Amino acid sequence: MILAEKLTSMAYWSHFVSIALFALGLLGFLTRRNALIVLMSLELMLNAVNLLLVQISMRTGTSEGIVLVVFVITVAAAEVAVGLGIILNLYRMKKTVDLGSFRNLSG
Amino acid sequence: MKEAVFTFFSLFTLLTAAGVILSRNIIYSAFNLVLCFFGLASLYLLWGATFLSMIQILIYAGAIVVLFVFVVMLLNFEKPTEQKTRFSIIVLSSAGVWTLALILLRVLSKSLGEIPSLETPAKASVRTISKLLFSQYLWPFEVLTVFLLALIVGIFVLARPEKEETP
Amino acid sequence: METLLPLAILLVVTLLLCAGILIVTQVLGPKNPVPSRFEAYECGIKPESGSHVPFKSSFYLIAVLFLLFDVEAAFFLPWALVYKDSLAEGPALLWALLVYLGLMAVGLVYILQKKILRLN
Amino acid sequence: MTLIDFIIAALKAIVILVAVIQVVPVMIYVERKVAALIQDRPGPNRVGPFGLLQPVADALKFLLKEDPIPHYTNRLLYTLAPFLSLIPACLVIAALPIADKAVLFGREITIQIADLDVSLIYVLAIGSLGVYGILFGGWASNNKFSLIGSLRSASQMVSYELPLGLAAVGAVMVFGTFSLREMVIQQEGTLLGILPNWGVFYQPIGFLIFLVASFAETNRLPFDLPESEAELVAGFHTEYGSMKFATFFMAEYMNLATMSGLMTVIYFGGWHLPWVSDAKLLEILGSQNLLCIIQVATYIFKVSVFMFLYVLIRWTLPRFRFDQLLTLSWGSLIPIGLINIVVSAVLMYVLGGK
Repeated sequence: MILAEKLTSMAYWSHFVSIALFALGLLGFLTRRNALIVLMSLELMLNAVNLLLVQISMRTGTSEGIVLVVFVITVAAAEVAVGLGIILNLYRMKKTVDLGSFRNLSG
Repeated sequence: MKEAVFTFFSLFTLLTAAGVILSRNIIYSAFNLVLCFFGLASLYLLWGATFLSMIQILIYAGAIVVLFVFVVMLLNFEKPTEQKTRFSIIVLSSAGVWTLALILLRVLSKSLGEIPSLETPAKASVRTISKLLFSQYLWPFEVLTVFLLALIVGIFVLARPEKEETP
Repeated sequence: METLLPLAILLVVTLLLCAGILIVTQVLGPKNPVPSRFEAYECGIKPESGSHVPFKSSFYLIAVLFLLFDVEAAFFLPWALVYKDSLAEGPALLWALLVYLGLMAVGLVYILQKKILRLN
Repeated sequence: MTLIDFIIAALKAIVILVAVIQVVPVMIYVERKVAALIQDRPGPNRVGPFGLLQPVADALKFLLKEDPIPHYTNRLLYTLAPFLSLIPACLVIAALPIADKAVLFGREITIQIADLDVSLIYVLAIGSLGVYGILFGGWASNNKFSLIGSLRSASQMVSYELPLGLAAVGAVMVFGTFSLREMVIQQEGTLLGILPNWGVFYQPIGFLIFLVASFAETNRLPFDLPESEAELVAGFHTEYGSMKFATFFMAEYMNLATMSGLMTVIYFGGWHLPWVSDAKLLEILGSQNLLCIIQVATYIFKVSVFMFLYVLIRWTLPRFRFDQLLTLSWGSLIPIGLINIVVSAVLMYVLGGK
């Protein structure tokens, strides 16, 4: 595809939105040190993938992608439930949710 | 018309997503997260995935973020306790992430550009999805329930309330 | 698109209504700042500390249980949609339901016997 | 979608929204009058004949009050919170099918803002967003009463969403559709020749669960823990005054109207008159628009019966304790909801479909 054609096609921009969302999530995951925001960034990344799946599924007229998204949503819910439980426990230990202060947990 | 609506909701989603990772105050991050999920649900609705759009609001915006807000309220940090990330880390990771994004965009638009998109996108009706979920994907689905059950038990071990806490 | 647009219009109308309420109160309401008017209300006593004190984590447990059961209940909905049609093809979906509900009931019984909902 | 469709959609949205907002003044009046009746006193009787202009006076009073933002609050969230509970309350009404259709300027106009194929889930989903107004309002107020009130209220709303969903599952099983419109259409005619063909006769237990859960969802007595004025001053809206306070109440009354509307649609035949089919009525009246007016009137009548029930119960029952409230939801309503689903499923299987 030539560039001009690309820039007017909605499919291209849909990919762009999904990937930009993923990149934002990854950026938050890498740079923020607040455990809660790191968890939120993970959610953003999962949602970026969902967005791409839905979009491809709708474009090709199949339903498998949507079923997959349903499973992803369940796993995301589980991840949040466990993740926040862990964060609550960490907060009880150190009275902070800054990830830098939990270095001594490794090894 | 469709393009305008699409542009609006995409921008909305991306801006609120940026708000999630940039906010200093956690409660604003949570608030932006709700708006972001709302924008995503609107995009799903725009493409005709009505069922998923509603599930997105019901579970993500209505339950998952409520949990986040609950935790923020329970912990109640007066001020952000987070230390600043080192500047070099921010520069390096942004460079890495945006390079990755560009590569992904190229790969995706090359491989997915080939997929012929339907003239009028088939409306994946709720009934089709439900039928698929409860015939072909029945067993994965039941396994998921076992998984959720294990989670319920696990959560109690994780978040056992302590006796000496203030009410 | 056809489903999104009416909803978007309604959202815009609602936002306009909200903006109207905000502006009208700002314009019509009198401005008479008395210092005590801006203090947190604690029955007339001066607040001792900020309101942001940690809470019991039982509230977190309720929210988590809600999340997990909400996910399970949300998947009941597509099941209920196809159940009536599937009756002609035998009881396959009925068995699916019973397995599913059995697992959910085990979880519920586990919660109830832990007596976690007694907040006091 | 042409411009004319766009205009029609916009007009429908505005007209229906404005009509539903009218519930608020009416309910203020009815609530005060009924309270007075039950407590054996005259009630509002100074403004206008029979005190009928009392809601106007109330509204003016709210508008003309000073609107201070207390110090140490989070200004942005404090201002936004009332609207966060009003917006979902306004959005939910989009899914309610008020009447079948009218014919105007040679066009068929359905009396429903958005005819979604998943309108039942839409109502549940958008309804669950109402919790944010309470959470953020309590958090931003920087007041201990508000914070405790909002946490309690949020736990309550969250706990009672599940029974609501389970009751809805029962209804979906019987009707085999998510669309509220389809549900209403299926409820036409009679059951066994004598009863109207209403959902309540297929799902009596489901209806009861729905009724109880809807009281809790709208924070009405006997479930008004968040505002229990004897314990928590005024719950999550302790720090709110002027129109911001009134906005919370608008949202509450609109939620009341939606819940009543939803029960009417799912369990009581929506716009259908009992025992009379639409086709027959159309034959007698001879005009689709007249039929539409009758349908709207029927719908409004059914909704107001429910609203009256809400008011009556508010002034007759005492309040629950918080742990009783949670046990009622998790220990009774949810198990009964699950059993209701199993029993309905088995019955449907034995009877071979409806």
